[in-house]
Amino acid sequence: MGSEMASDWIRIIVGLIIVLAFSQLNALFLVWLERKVAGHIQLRYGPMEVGPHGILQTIADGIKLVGKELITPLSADWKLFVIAPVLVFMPVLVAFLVLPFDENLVIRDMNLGVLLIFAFSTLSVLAILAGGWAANNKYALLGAIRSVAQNVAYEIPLLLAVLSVALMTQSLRFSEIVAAQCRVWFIFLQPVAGLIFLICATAETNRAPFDIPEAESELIAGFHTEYSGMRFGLFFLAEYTNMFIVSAVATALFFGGWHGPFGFSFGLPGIVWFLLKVYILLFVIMWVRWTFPRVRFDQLMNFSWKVMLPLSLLNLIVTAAVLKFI
Amino acid sequence: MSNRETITQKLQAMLPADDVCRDESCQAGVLFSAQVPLAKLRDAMKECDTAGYYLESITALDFEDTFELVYHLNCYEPRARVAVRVLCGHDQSPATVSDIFPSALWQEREVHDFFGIEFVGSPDMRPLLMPEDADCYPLRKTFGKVYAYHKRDEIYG
Amino acid sequence: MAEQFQEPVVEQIYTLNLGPQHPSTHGVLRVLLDLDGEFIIKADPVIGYGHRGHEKMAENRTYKQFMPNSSRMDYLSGLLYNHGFVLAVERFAGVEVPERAKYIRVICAELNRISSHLLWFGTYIMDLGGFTPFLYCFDDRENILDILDRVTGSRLTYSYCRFGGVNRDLDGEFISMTRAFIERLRSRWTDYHNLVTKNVIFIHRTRDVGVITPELARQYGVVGPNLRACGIPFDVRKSEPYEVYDRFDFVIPTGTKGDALDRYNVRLEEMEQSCRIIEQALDQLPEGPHINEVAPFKVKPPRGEIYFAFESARGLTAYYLVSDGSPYPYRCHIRVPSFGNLQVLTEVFRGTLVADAISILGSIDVVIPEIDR
Amino acid sequence: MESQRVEPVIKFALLEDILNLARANSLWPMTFGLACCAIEMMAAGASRFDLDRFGAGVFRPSPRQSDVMIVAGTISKKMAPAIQMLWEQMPNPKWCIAMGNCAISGGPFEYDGQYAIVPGAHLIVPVDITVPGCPPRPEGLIQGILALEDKITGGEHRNYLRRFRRMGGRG
Repeated sequence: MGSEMASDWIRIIVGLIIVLAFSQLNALFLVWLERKVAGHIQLRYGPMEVGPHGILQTIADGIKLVGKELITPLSADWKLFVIAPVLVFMPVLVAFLVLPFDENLVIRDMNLGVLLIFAFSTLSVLAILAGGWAANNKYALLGAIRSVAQNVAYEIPLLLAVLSVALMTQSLRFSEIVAAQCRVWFIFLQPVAGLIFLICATAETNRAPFDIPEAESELIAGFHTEYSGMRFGLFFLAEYTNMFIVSAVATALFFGGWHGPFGFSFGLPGIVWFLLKVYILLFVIMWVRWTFPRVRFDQLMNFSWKVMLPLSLLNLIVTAAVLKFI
Repeated sequence: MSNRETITQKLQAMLPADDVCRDESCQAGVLFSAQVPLAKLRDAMKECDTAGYYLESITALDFEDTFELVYHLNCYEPRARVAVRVLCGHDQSPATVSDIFPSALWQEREVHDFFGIEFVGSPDMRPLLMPEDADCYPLRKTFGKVYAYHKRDEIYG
Repeated sequence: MAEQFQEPVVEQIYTLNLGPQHPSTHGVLRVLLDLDGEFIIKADPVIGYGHRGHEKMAENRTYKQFMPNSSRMDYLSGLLYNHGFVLAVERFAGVEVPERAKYIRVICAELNRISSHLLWFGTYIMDLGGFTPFLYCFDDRENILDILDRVTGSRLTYSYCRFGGVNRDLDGEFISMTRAFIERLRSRWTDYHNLVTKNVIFIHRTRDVGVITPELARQYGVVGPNLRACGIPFDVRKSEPYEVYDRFDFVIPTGTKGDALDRYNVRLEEMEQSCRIIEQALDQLPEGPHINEVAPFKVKPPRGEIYFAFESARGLTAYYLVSDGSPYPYRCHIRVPSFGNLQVLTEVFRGTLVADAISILGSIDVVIPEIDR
Repeated sequence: MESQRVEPVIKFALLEDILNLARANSLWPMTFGLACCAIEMMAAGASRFDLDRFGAGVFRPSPRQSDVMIVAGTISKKMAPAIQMLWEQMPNPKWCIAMGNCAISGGPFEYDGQYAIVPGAHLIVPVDITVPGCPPRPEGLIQGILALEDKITGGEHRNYLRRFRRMGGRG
């Protein structure tokens, strides 16, 4: 029993180190990818000069941010102000613990894995509120208020959409949910839930067209207006890591995880399929961002409470009824 | 009857005949200009307001003997611009028209910025274009480098 | 949104200082907003951060020396201002202009109007949060700048017109480039409409937002596309035709409600009308000299005054010149369209949301250094 | 302002070099325009000129997150305190580019008896690079930014990361 505990801990610690390295590098890569995608959508190249096709650009950005002065405004609540960027990154790391990259490539396959991810990802809104409040800046405060309202509004349809999937598999364990999709992906069985999940996930990660908490043309930079240097960098990295996580969860829940389409793997290992699908989803999120204008705050709320919530409830009821009677 | 005819008649009824000069060809850009005494400024502007005109610009001219305020009004008809001109001595204060035309508020503030003319009854006379602590009236001919400072008759006489 | 707005309790108000450095105040506008939550109770624009003293400068230099200033007031439609100033002085001093020069001026001015509207289109969508159309518009705009660059030698602040003509004659290359550009711009409308005009989010952000009624427009002296969006077809090019505008066939686009969507549609349609004017002008372009060689080197208008109005990209603009017979203007006042267009916002902002305020401010299309002069 | 920079007692040469290399190649300008030049600054960031190629295309609206302030336009006396405040809000290390004649010396608006403008950004903030022109073309601004990069790394030959060579040839 004791040795099992120990091996478990070692597994978690090694996993965390790998996750730290992976999530950072991946976030840097995503920032670069975003700038390239944006560039090519916008009839230009994006970063070109630093490294081949600018691949070293975000590394230079990162080193620069580390070297910048960290400013704490005089009127800020400095304890909260300092801790908020750390707080926003922590739940992101925990979420990596249960992500099923491949059949056996998961750090800790818990039977409540899905719940764990959503429980922790909700924490990041606390960090945003803390940061926006502590900065003692009016734009930051407005951004924080918007962020909380938005997150609360979209959490509920998001969870309801996930619940319909959980109903179908009778499990909250990622490995079982993915295993159930070896023939048919759940996006085909649960298209409404899938769509709701994707929209809500975009809103949860504060991406355009739902990027009202940091709406550049309205609130300067929203909740991180007063943050400089690496503290800002942490918010930035957390945003991209969050994007990766929601895409990974969407892949696991709706797009068959490590399975190839309709059970054909074409000889590729599961992790390749998984990452491929995650990156396609990420690309779609970026594509949406660079295409649409931003919605207004009250329209966003109306959309959530008046459209998404009833729709997801209806979907849940129909799912339950179908499962019960068929 | 079109707005431009209405306003001509009204102003002609209000003022002596030679104070309203009409120019059908609009060579100087205005259909007619009315020389209004300072006391009758608000009456003339009220007539313009009821005739459907809008206030285009307020500006002042600095002459050696007097200021002259020029109000340009226009309506949405071809060649209908009216200039209402008011002579205002260097120590006189005209009445505000910002309650008749809301757009006059900023333009009066601008004139106040540049010439130091106080408008009596204006709700807001803070500096508009100049900094809050400005202490000069730059468009007066006594400020800075100027080429000429005339009496009014030397130009319009 | 206005019907949800209620008068708030005084203690709950807090003041937000928007600007002068803010991404969507288009330069250096500062607006003091009294907010109740996200609702705006009172807006107090503070201007003057770009005040450069153009009117005082005019009294210090000759008419010709003042010419470069004219295009630096409204730098987005610099050529139109330059054109207007030259026209005012020409009419004042009685300088003859050859026919060809008139057409050249109209072509270049309308090209400049399109470039100004294109930039507005891009920045407006950027204010609403869409970044990509902004770059598409800049790409199209670069083509206009290439064309104007060829004859004027400048990308932004043109001093192309001269008293009695224009600085350089057009060549065949210019004409073919212009025709090709119009062709290209028309093919781009589909892209813009698909990307922006038909976008549901865009329509929801603009419809019934920032309504200016005709009466409000009259009270505040709103002009230009903002006025035409209320349904009043008032355009100086039609009502007091200057240059050769009376020889062209074009319509004045109007809206019905006067909301942001109408203003958007009016400007888009205006670009199309400008294209039509350019095409007709190119067809009618007469041969002859491009400048009146016998125009006096030093312009000395007679004693008196002139008030010359013309249509810039933002609406009715006027130069008010008073001359004492010397080569130096006695007084030069510039009536700028954005002045009234911005002032009306104190009324329109009341009871809207912060996000709407940005949308309205963008749709009004103000250029701050033009207001500040 | 130059005199305020004190030489550090201990020099971490290599670390300092790496940091400078990163800083030079990731200059984030502030979204901040004053007049005509701001339009050319936008054009420099847009499709044809694309400042993002050099890593300088991330226009940050908040001064806390930007590295370089491009003073683009005429500085009026009313605006000068605001510019000073923005400069003080930016975290170190920071740089300033005076873009256009107005920001360099008052340009066409400086004359005997001018009452409204501050003739030159150097009177209120320390300027590193000046880009002349009225307004400068976007190419001019790009040249200015490249010159600033080379100033940070201590010469173009030391800017190992950037492949483009301002003085000609590719590295």
